[in-house]
Amino acid sequence: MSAPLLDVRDLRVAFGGKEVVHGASFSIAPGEKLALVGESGSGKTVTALALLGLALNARLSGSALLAGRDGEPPLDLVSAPERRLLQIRGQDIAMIFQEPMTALNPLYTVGDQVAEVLQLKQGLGGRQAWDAAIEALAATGIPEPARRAHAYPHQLSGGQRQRAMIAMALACRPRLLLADEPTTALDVTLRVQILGLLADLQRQTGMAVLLITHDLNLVRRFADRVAVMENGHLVEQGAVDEVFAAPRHAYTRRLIDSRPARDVDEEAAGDQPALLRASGMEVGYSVPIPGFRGWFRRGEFVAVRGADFALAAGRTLGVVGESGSGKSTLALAALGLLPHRGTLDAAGRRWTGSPDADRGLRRQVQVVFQDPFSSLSPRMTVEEIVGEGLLVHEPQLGAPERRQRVLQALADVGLAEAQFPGLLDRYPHEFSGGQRQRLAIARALIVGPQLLVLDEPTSALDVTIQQQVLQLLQRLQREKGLAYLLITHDVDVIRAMAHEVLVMKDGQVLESGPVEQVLGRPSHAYTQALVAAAA
Amino acid sequence: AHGYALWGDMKYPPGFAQFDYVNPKASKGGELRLVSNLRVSTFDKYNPFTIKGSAPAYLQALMFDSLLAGSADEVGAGYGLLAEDISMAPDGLAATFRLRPQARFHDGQPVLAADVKYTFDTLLGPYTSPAFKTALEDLAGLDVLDERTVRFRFKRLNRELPLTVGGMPIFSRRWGMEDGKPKRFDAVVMDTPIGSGPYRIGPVRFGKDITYVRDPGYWARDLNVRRGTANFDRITVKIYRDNTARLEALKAGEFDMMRFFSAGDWARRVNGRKFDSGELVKGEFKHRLPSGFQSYVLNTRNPKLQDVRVRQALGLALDYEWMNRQMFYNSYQRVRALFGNTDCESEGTPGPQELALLEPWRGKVPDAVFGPAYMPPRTDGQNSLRANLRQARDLLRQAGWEVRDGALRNARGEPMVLEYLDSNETGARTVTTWARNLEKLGIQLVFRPVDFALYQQRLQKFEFEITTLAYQGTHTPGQEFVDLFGSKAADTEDSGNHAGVKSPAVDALLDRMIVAKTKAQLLPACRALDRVISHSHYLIPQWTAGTHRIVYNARRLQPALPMPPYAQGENWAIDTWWSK
Amino acid sequence: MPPAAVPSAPSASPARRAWRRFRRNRLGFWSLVVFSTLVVLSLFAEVLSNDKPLLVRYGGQFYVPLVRSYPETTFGGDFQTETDFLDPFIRAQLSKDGNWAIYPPNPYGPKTLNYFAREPNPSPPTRDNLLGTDDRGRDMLAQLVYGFRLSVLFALALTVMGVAIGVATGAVQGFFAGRVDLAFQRFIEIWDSMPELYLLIIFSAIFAPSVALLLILLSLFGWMGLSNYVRAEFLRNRQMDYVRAARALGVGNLRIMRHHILPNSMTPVITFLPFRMSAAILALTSLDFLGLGVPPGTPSLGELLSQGKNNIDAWWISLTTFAVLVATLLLLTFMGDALRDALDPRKADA
Amino acid sequence: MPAYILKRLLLMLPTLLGVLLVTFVVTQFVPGGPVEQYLAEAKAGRGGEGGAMNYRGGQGVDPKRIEQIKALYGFDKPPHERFWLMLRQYARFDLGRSFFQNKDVWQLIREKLPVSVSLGLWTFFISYLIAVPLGVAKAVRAGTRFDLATTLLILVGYAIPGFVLGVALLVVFGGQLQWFPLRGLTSGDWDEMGWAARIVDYLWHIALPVTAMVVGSFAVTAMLTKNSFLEEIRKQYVLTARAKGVPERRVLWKHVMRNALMPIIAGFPAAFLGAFFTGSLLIETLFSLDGMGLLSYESVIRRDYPVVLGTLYLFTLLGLVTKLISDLCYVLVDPRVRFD
Ligand SMILES: Nc1ncnc2c1ncn2[C@@H]1O[C@H](COP(=O)(O)OP(=O)(O)OP(=O)(O)O)[C@@H](O)[C@H]1O
Ligand SMILES: Nc1ncnc2c1ncn2[C@@H]1O[C@H](COP(=O)(O)OP(=O)(O)OP(=O)(O)O)[C@@H](O)[C@H]1O
Ligand SMILES: [Mg+2]
Ligand SMILES: [Mg+2]
Repeated sequence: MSAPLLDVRDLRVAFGGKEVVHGASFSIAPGEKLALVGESGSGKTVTALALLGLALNARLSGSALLAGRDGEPPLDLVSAPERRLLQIRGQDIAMIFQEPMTALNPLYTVGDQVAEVLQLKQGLGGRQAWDAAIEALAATGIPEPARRAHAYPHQLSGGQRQRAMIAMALACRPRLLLADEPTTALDVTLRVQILGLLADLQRQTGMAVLLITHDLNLVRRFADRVAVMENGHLVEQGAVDEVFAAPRHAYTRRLIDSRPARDVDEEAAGDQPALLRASGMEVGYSVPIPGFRGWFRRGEFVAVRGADFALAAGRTLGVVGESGSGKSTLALAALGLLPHRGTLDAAGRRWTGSPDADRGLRRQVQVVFQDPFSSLSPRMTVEEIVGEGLLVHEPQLGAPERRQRVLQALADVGLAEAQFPGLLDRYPHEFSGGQRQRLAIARALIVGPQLLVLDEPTSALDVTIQQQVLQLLQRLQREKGLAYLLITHDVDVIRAMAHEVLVMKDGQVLESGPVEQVLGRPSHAYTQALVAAAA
Repeated sequence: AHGYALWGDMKYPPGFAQFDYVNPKASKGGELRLVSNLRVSTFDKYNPFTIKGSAPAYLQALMFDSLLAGSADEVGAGYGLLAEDISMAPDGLAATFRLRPQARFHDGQPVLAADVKYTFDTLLGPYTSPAFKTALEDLAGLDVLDERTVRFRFKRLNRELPLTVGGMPIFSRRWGMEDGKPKRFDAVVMDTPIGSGPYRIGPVRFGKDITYVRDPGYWARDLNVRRGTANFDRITVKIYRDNTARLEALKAGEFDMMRFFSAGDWARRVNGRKFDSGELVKGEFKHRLPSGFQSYVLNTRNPKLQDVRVRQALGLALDYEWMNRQMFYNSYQRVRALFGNTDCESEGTPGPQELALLEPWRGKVPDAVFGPAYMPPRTDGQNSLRANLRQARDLLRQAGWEVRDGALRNARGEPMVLEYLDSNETGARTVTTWARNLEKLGIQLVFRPVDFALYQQRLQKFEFEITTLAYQGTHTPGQEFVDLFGSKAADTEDSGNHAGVKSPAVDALLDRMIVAKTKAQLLPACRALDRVISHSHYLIPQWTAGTHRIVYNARRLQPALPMPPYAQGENWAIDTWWSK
Repeated sequence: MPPAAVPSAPSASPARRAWRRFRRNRLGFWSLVVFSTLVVLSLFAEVLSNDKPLLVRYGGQFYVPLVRSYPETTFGGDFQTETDFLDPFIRAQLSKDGNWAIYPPNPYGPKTLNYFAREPNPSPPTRDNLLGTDDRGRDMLAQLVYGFRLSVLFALALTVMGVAIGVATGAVQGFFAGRVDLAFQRFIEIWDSMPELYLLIIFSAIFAPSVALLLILLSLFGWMGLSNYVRAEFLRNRQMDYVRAARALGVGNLRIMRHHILPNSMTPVITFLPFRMSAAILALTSLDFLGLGVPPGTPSLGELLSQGKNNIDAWWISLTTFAVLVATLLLLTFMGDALRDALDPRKADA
Repeated sequence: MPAYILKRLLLMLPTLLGVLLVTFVVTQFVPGGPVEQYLAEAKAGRGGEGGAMNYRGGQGVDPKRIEQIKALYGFDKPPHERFWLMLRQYARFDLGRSFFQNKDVWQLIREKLPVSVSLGLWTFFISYLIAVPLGVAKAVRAGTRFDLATTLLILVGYAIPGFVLGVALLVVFGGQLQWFPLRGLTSGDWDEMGWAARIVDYLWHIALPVTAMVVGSFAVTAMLTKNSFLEEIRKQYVLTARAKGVPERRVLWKHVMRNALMPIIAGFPAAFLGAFFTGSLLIETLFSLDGMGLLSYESVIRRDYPVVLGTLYLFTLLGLVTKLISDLCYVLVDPRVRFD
């Protein structure tokens, strides 16, 4: 191994007296790919930001020596003055951020934003910088880069935005790239593409990469070495194969074991009546028509066309498909939150659209939304959130009884007062992602539904928590005979949970059937790609 | 004759040289800088006579001559200006004016009878301010007798009318002529007026100031009624919209003279370096203008105010001496009755002629009428406010009002709550003290300010209980008093009888007043009326300023002292002062 | 579940925690302390500044003029109406053999004229009138105390009304959007350009002025700006997942608006609160010239300000009023900041 | 987009109609009107320079004359007919003539514009030019002593009512020290001045009134700027910019600024146009300026209905158009916003 490009020794980061990274030491050689794994909040992002001197208001200690260019003496990033760091940033060390939507300035075109680095760092003139930016965008494989350069972030798809981010980071050919979860926001298929892209670029320029992630699949495919972080401690590091083959630390083991496991009642539905049955269901959004005609009428965008499915008690129907294929739309229609055509029976009834008339049905069909944070009112306490269903459906209950039921429902999902003092009076932001998802589940369960619609219940969670949530769902299904309509784009989750699968694309149901059949022998090209990407 | 006087007693004889109060040797020249005192303090036209728009301050007085010119040291007299001779018909129903042949308009054309006729026709026409029509109500018609002679015919005998027509501004037929045709008078807006006065319009900046320049070839510059007047070469009128700004501008020396109406300003705010150095001088000039009767008017249509004792009690609660001391810096005099500062004022006990008029009404008018003339209650000397209030309390008790449950109530238990109506809130300041004293009697006085238009409307319909009205004084009371105090007017909406006076005695006295042919007939009637009205306490007299308060720049201006007794504030200065 | 992932455990009710967050903002907290002290004090203004003695001993008997009103005859005077205890005559009576009276610290009420002042009105500060008198001869200190009370209470009421109407209308527009919103927007545009002054004049022709009338009239026109802000917030928040979640739970519209969206749409309301309050204080005087302000003679900061303008040489009027106004405004602003912190549960408390 | 604009323009019609109708109806109930004022003048006799009420008796005015006067002001027709006439007139952008001045409403507005524009625009620019950077500085230094001190300062400014400050300035700087003129927009010898002198003279004249108006206007803008800056500064893209090696200054002024000032920038056209037409009655009176504030107040008080309705019509129309422009500006400034 050649002399390290970056040598981090006992790096400590503290915010206002609270230390969040407790003495991390690691090094990266030129051209090396180091993966930094660990669950959410373990300190990965903070470590990366500290290296750039961007951990605002943080107190740093330790050292992080960056080898000098062309024989210059190494520079300690921790103690370097802001002026030096300004030169380093973008030039020697670049960073790709977690969330491509919020990481790009919404008011400037991506071309501008890429060109800005080039102008600042390489002193290019406006015209040249623009051309170079287009080149950089092209290098990331964005189709029609010259045109896309004029696009604002919101006009690009998630994948394209992420590529723009990458183009920006790579524009000045940095020696070290800090890639902070560059793929979480992306589709499985896109994920593979982006990593391929990174690997290619790295091969070409020989830059080192620090890949931050909690997705072990990624690590296995991409990295040379891996470092595991837990609660601000670097608990283990080594070559990828070694660590994965023989994890020494308990935490590493847990991480590796947290692939979703299947543990569901496999008994065939048989003659069970369907709780939810749809045939020829179509759902459309009214959209404005451009031009003169649009003044008087609105057009329709059909997001789901002709879906047929049935779901019986105790079973799970998985819905997969790429982003925008109409999965959530389908779910919303099933919940009676969107008008639809065709027939849809929920527990033998139909939605009427009026809150009062639907109240009985609402009790039987409940939902857990994609993003646990945004689906919980930020200014309501746990008790209010979870207890609201009772207020609506069992208004006769007194306050103490209701509180009892809330506690029970929370206990059901594994949240106990003993563990969290003052649980009932907490606000959603005081919980971790997994706990929030449990809150959402408890809120749905408290009214005693028979059918639960789960719209990507795990996508916002990290692996260990994802596993916990899936286990919880499996347990509840076994114990209460719940039926799930499970929407996801994670094939692993489908494998673990579903009895039947529905594959969607562009609003159309591509194929459907028992899980082994669809995923085992995918007949459609899209499904095949999906399964392959998840392998 | 060379002039006209109400009662025929002119001070100046025919062929007099000049008025006594002017300095014939005053130097001509210099500039007088004034500040506009108009309420609508901008101007958008040069025609002071039409309804729409507003003309600059002083324009009418400086640019237009009239048939007669008044003198400031005598009342009720006018001397020929445009007219060289005036003669009255024996029955007093017509006046004939003969114009001076040398009289010239600004365009050099002679002033002719046709112009006079044109002027009056226009003023009485549909496009001028209704005020002219009101003033000339009794004018029956006007005949052009020859090129320079006009005769005014009157509907009825009105001694003042010759003076009224004689005081009207005269302008040329050619003013507002377009291609030889006269425009509709309301379309004559920015056309420079063709008058015959001493000044013409000079440099103008709209909305800011206007300068009048003296016409060096003014036809009447050596005429006796004009000698020693119009001494300034230029008179500039500046416009300031805000009182504070105006005052500051004065102190900064932006203009040379300003007249003050506010006692507070005069006492507290008119000071500063320029006063200390003697450049600016605060002059108080005592005048003998009729004091008028600014009063709190009690509307006797209101049952609560029908009893004269109640009204008298209300007046007893007004502590004028305190107000004058605490709020007016002792700068006012109490208004005593209707005709202060005039011959019509009643004094002492009624004389035989007055008694003769009053005697038939004994018993129907308050007995005090036959005693000494009305004096408003005082609170200095031996009479304290407490004593006055005690008297008021007794009067109220006699009238059936007693204090019960913290309020003054009548037998039916109705509390005495009165509303004071005003069109702005500034009146509140003075009413507060009165209200405080009334409270001691158990009377609640509610101050109610309303929007000006609404105020007028309520006054017109007599929907008020108490308000303040300022009647201007006059030396020759006449017909208008019938409207103010006559029984018929009391029942006519829109009339001036706000107090609702309905008394046969008053009606009779008014009758005597208007039919009076001589001063000797008029005066007893006026005085008797004065006694009846004031002793009936329809009006609670307020206060009046006996002086003109004028700040002037002593380095630039030379006042023509002493001030004639009937001078009108700044017009005196404009006319007769000169530049140092 | 690693317990360290969970923030330190609070165990207090939401209200208590909000209060704790409020207190964490020291400036805001102390502003609240000072402000409430001032308001409470002003509520007891009658004890602090009044022309009636707190206690009188006369002729061997005790009297409490503050609570009961005694006719002047009680103390040997002439009139059966309430005693004026500033009257030298009464003062003399009360200091005769063994009689005594305890006066409040500032012996003037809101409407008391210092009838026996030596200086003309307005009088500069003297030993009798610590802050001078206004142009009617009323004690400035008393004016300020009572004016502060009226102005603050009025501003509170007006703000509450304005916020209530603004939030309600904004919520309805934002929540139902579409046609409701379209129609309501037009309505607001029309309402906004109503000739307020004329309406006020018409009203003043019908009703006598009173604080309540003023409150209603000003409320009718003071809600539009806020309404637009709340509408925008509602338009944004109604799309949130938590609203959908509540819908899926079968929660009715009203409850969704009240419990889910409203608490998350209060930022503009709170941001503008101090400004609204101070604007309301000034609004008290804005209609005076129409005779529509507070009934004349009622002490209000607004009236004092215009007096100050008219009597610019009487510095004690404008300066003291201005000081009170600035202090009030500062306190309100700091409190508003703290309130914003308090209502944001994401801010760490403790 | 053109379709959207047209739709918005069409929506203005009912609004305008509503505004005019409501106001017209209201004016029918307002006590006092030009005819009444004419009668009052007739009663008072010769007003003129004497000032005080010179009472001449009110024997009543000839009913024929009253009819004449009614016709003069157009009150001889029934209300609905007058309303209809007014609408037809407004449709041609003819705003009618003043009851009390020899001018049509257009001319009045044109005459008042210089003052309103002077006051409005300067106030607008200065308050933005100071308040926005101040807000930014406060945001960057949030919680420091500087932040606190400036908060104090601008709140003190906010608490002084403009008219009180105006009087104080006028007395001290205009009257006592005589550093600034007391009235008007320009000096008397304006016409003889050269260009430079004119500019100096003009600035010298508006210094006091603009100061009086501007001091209170910082607070809201500065606070708003500060808060939205604080909000933006925490966003991820700021971090991205920093990671790119963009210097702090550029981060603030280029990246954060545009986002944070979105609402303010988008509100610009409305505020800017508003600056042309808003007057301040008290400041205008105080400094003897002849602007919109005085015009609208006087026309309301004197019941000059053509002016009231005409300006209302024009300003409502302009207001609606600027609101549309504002919305379109939003689209320009923020590419994410779409209205159609
Ligand atoms: N500016 C800050 N002030 C205080 N604490 C912070 C700050 N930024 C991060 N933290 C804390 O530091 C810890 C590590 O955060 P970090 O963002 O590095 O986690 P992470 O490993 O990147 O998690 P994720 O997978 O969710 O991105 C967390 O507990 C977080 O709350
Ligand atoms: N309110 C709406 N109005 C118009 N079109 C909409 C609306 N909401 C969603 N769509 C469109 O409907 C289609 C299906 O959207 P949907 O949210 O169901 O996708 P999804 O499969 O859930 O995607 P993801 O995996 O990203 O959540 C998309 O093309 C989307 O653009
Ligand atoms: Mg992270
Ligand atoms: Mg979705």
